[in-house]
Amino acid sequence: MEQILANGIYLGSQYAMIALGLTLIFALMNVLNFAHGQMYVIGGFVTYTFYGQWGVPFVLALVMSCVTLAIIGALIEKFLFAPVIKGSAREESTMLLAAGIAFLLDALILLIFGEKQRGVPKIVDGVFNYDFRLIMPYDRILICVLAILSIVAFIGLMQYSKTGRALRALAQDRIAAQLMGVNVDRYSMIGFALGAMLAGLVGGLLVTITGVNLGMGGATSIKAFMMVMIGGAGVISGAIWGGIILGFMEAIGLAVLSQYGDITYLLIFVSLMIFLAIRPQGLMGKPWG
Amino acid sequence: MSALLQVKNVTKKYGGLTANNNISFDVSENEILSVIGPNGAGKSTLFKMISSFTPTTSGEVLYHGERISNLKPHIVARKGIVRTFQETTIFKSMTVRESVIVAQHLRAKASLAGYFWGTKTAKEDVAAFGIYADELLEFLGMSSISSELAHNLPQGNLRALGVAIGLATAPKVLLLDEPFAGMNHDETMQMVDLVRSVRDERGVTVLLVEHDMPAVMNISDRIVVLNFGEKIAEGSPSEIQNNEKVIEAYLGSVDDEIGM
Amino acid sequence: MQRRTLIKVALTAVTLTALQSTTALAENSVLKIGFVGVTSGPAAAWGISNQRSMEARAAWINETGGYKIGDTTYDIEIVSFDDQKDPKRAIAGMEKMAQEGIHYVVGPNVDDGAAAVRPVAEANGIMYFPYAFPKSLYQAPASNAVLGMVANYQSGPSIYKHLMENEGVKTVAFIAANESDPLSQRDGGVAAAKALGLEVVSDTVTYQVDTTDFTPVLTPVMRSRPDLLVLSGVSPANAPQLIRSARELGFEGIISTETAQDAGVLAEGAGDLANGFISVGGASTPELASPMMNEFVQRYTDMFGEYNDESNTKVYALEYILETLKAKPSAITDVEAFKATMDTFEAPNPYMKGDAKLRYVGMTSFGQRRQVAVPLVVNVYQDGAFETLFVAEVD
Amino acid sequence: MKNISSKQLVSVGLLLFAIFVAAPLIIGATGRWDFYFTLTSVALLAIASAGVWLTFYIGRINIGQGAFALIGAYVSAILVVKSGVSFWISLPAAGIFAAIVAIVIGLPILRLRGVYFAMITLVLTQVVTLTALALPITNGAKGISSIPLPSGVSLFGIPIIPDFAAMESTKLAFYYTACILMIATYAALYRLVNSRLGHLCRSMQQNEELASSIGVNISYIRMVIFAISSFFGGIGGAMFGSIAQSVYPSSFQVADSVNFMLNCFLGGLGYVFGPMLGTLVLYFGWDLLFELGKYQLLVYSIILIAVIRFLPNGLLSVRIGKGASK
Repeated sequence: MEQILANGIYLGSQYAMIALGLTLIFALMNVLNFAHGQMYVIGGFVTYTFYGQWGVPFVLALVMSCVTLAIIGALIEKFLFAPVIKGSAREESTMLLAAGIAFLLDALILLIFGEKQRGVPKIVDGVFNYDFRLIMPYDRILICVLAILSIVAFIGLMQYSKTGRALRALAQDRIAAQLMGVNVDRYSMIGFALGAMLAGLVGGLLVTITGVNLGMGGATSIKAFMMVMIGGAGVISGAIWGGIILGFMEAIGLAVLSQYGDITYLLIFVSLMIFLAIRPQGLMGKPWG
Repeated sequence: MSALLQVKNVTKKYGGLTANNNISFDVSENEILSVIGPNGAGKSTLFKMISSFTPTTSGEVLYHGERISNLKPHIVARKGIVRTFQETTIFKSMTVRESVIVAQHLRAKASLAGYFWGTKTAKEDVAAFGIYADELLEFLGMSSISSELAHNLPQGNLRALGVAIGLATAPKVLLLDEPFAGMNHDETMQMVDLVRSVRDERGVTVLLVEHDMPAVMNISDRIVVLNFGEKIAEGSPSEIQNNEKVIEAYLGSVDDEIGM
Repeated sequence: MQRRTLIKVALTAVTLTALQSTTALAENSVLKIGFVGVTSGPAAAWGISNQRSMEARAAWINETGGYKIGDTTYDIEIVSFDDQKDPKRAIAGMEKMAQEGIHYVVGPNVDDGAAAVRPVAEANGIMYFPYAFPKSLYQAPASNAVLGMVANYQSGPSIYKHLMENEGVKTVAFIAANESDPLSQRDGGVAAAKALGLEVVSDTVTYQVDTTDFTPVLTPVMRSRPDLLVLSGVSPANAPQLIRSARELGFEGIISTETAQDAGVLAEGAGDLANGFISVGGASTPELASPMMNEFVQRYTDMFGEYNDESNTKVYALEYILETLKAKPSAITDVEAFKATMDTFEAPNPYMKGDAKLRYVGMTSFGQRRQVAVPLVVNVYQDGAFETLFVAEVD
Repeated sequence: MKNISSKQLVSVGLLLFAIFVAAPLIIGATGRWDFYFTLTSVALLAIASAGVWLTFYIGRINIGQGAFALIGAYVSAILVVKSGVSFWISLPAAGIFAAIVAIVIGLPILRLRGVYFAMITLVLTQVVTLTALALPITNGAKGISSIPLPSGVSLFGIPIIPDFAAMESTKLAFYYTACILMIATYAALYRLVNSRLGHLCRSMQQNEELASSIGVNISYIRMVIFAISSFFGGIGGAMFGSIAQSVYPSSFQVADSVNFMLNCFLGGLGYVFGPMLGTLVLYFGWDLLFELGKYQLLVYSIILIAVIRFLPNGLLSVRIGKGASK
């Protein structure tokens, strides 16, 4: 029981971080960013290169991941999403663009970082073991704490900073924000960069535990979609709840249903569909057409 | 005149909030009845309940004595009670004529499969739709814009398009949602004439929800006034104009609009 | 639009001709060998190690003057097709190989792809060397597929037996990804373990292929406290994570798998925790590798920057094709001649010390010789490198 | 109903000519026999994409067509292998079964809109894959292999044992079958879109509330459309299973579902033949870039992005130039 709880918190905190970036981008621009998982993977590889290969301190490597992804995000928004959104008759066209970018990033990852699974040395050694009832390696505990701190910092940023207020205004109503004097183009770019940066940050954090390989991208995106659906699209608190709920569903499902093997995910998926059929806008979301 | 449409003790609650409380009134055949009230009086909610776009919490709406509340909107439409929307609710990328043709859905005799295979009935339907559309557009004075795309139309025409779409279903009762909102005096007068001719020449009973007092006074046979979700008055325009409660409800904020 | 299309078409055409002209410089005749496998996406590691070992070997042959088959000396050209792990693409890839006039193809890497290309390969007279284990591919009436490695139902029993005899293993648990290949391999492994008299304490736990955190997955398995934990058909990406999670959960038994792994990946992903991990490899451990294998590793590393230990196994398919063609030159265009040669073919194994032989096996498993005799080298990981645990033969 | 203009007649004629005369002639002249399979794939994927396009037509982004293709492939395979039914009967059965599943699943999920519908259909593909892995009738992880070729093939006089002359006509037989199915699909789609049902779909795509106010039973029409869409998916999947002579849980994956969607976007959502063109360009494009080796995906994705960047409304938007004003 303690173990399930701990696994749930640990999974939930990292999932919530992944979902945050996705939902932020969605809230700002109505873009379902298929490339989110690839951005996460790039974050992992950048941290791997700096920390694992070149021996740069871990924190610095994390910062490099964030910076790299923020730049990538900003460039993608400015030169691809912004013009496509302007020129397109339907906003769904951005889905095609996002998928194209996902392919592109996949190709780049393969060419630059290679096909192998990569890992970095543990940042902290040792395992916390409470009578075999609760086992949690220290590095996981550290990452979990860091993830929660990042989430808190992000919420703080959104709540109290000028940028955060502008972003929230933008998310709520683009036109109204524009009338209020928010530079919509600039803040769209900042928001996209921020969302991409979150993906990079969580990628960098998790590379210390799970390692990284180029195949993680697509799967991560799909998981993030699920969390966003559970919580409600485009709502920050929804992303956090979605992450936590999915984390706990996995932790509980894998523990309780292990003897049935293959069906944990099937059940998660099916219950998700039932849940959405009853509550189409997710937990926190507003009905959206 | 017998009551065509009866609103009986209709109540709507959203959580703890009561939007409409125990409202009752009748609409007679071939009459124009307006529901008015200040902002937040519960007009829109009532309107949605009559057209079954939202369920009632309690009470019911009857048409020819048959309950029409808490059904699916399309079923209510099939019974002949059709609502219009405010101007943003249109078929954006259809032309005016296409919109009116689509809206004749209820007049179709052939099945959907019949249209697919192009049966004789379907072909007759298609021809009939076209003729009716042209006739209707001429009646509404919209022939000149029949091939314009809806999202290119100016606001006044959009309202008329809304009425055209509603009329294309050949309704018995037409529910109009704030048909005069945002219009200038001339446009309002045109609309008033239009609504009247709909009733006079097509025999359609009209129930409208409106803000614009002068227009309502001008057009209505009878008026129902709501305030804070309650019915506070019902009667002919002149009765309403002199009703103490109504004057009180509207006092200050919209004095000048009523013209008192 | 038309201008844009034109530009696009022109650009593509230019790139294509540029590429083709570079390959057309060779003086020798060219022998094309195909590769259809996955070189992008999540499973890219499988196909890429495959493709690169072929390319490294081909470059080596071409550099040293080509490969003599009969009276002709050939330069070897590897034609690769990325099937994206999609069986539909794999068919297209096989069609492409037929189009190029290729009769010998390495791959595909997974069960569904291998099954899907069968009709095309048989219709076009292509021998293909998949890394997929379903027996129906190799048993009559199928006759064009040659298993390119040791199947888990062959290696598993030897490993289990070895561990029973030497380590006193009595109970075993299996864990597999929820995907065709690993699940099939798990079922094969479970059957083999039971046949040997091992007690299978857990064989139902599976994980999604995209799992990144295995602690919750492994927790119930660990509760059954097996002596041996078998990672059925584990992908190189997942292996270190599984090992790490199992060890962190306090697992002290033996962990093994029947697929090939890469020492570098294990070192990075699990570090010392991977010590004692048993897997199946080719012949590059110092005890076994011939000078030729060492040179191959060197050339591969020079060419691609980094070696992949999975290539130890995967270098063989190309060698088998070439050696068999050398033994029967007419088989270059006639796969029936190839098939006929397979029954008697024998050549020295250049990658192993001693007198190991290249020959076709599979009579026991498939009833016909449709498997390359790769030495069944069972490795154990220790401090960043593999050590040979034991070597066995498949018949 | 508009009459078919002479221009349209010419286009249709050209298309038929291209498929049945020009393509075989070109392939014969250049000797690129492998293009038959590529074109067969395009035709079959275009059928499934047509279904996705149809759900777009009622304003739903469908990223779940892979699920129905997989269902179709399995139904056909199971009928042929386990019950010995002729493939030509199993083909419509596969479509109908997929449609029935669509109705059952559609009841709850078709109420969802926008990204919610998109994401839940994305999950749907995984649900079907996982179900196929778990069920005994689908043979679980081992899949169904060695599916006999369609019995009708014997009409063309094809033995199963490889034979040069014979194998070429297997390709041809599949090519023609796939093309005929594709043409039937698009003819039906065109007819549907231009019939009353299509008009109702358009009205729903633009405004569901207004559509229901004029008496359109929107939930019924959604269901009908989703069923038809999935029928196409099932047909496409079943044909593929028959060509590969095997079906695995991974025969159609999330990536396929995404590709179906991309085909529609790329061709243009406003044009009935958009998905056909989109499929051709995307699938053929990948094949043409085969020579680029490891740069294949890179170049492919760059071209894809460039197309969207400069033609955000799809390839066909250039020809007609509609939708550029908004």
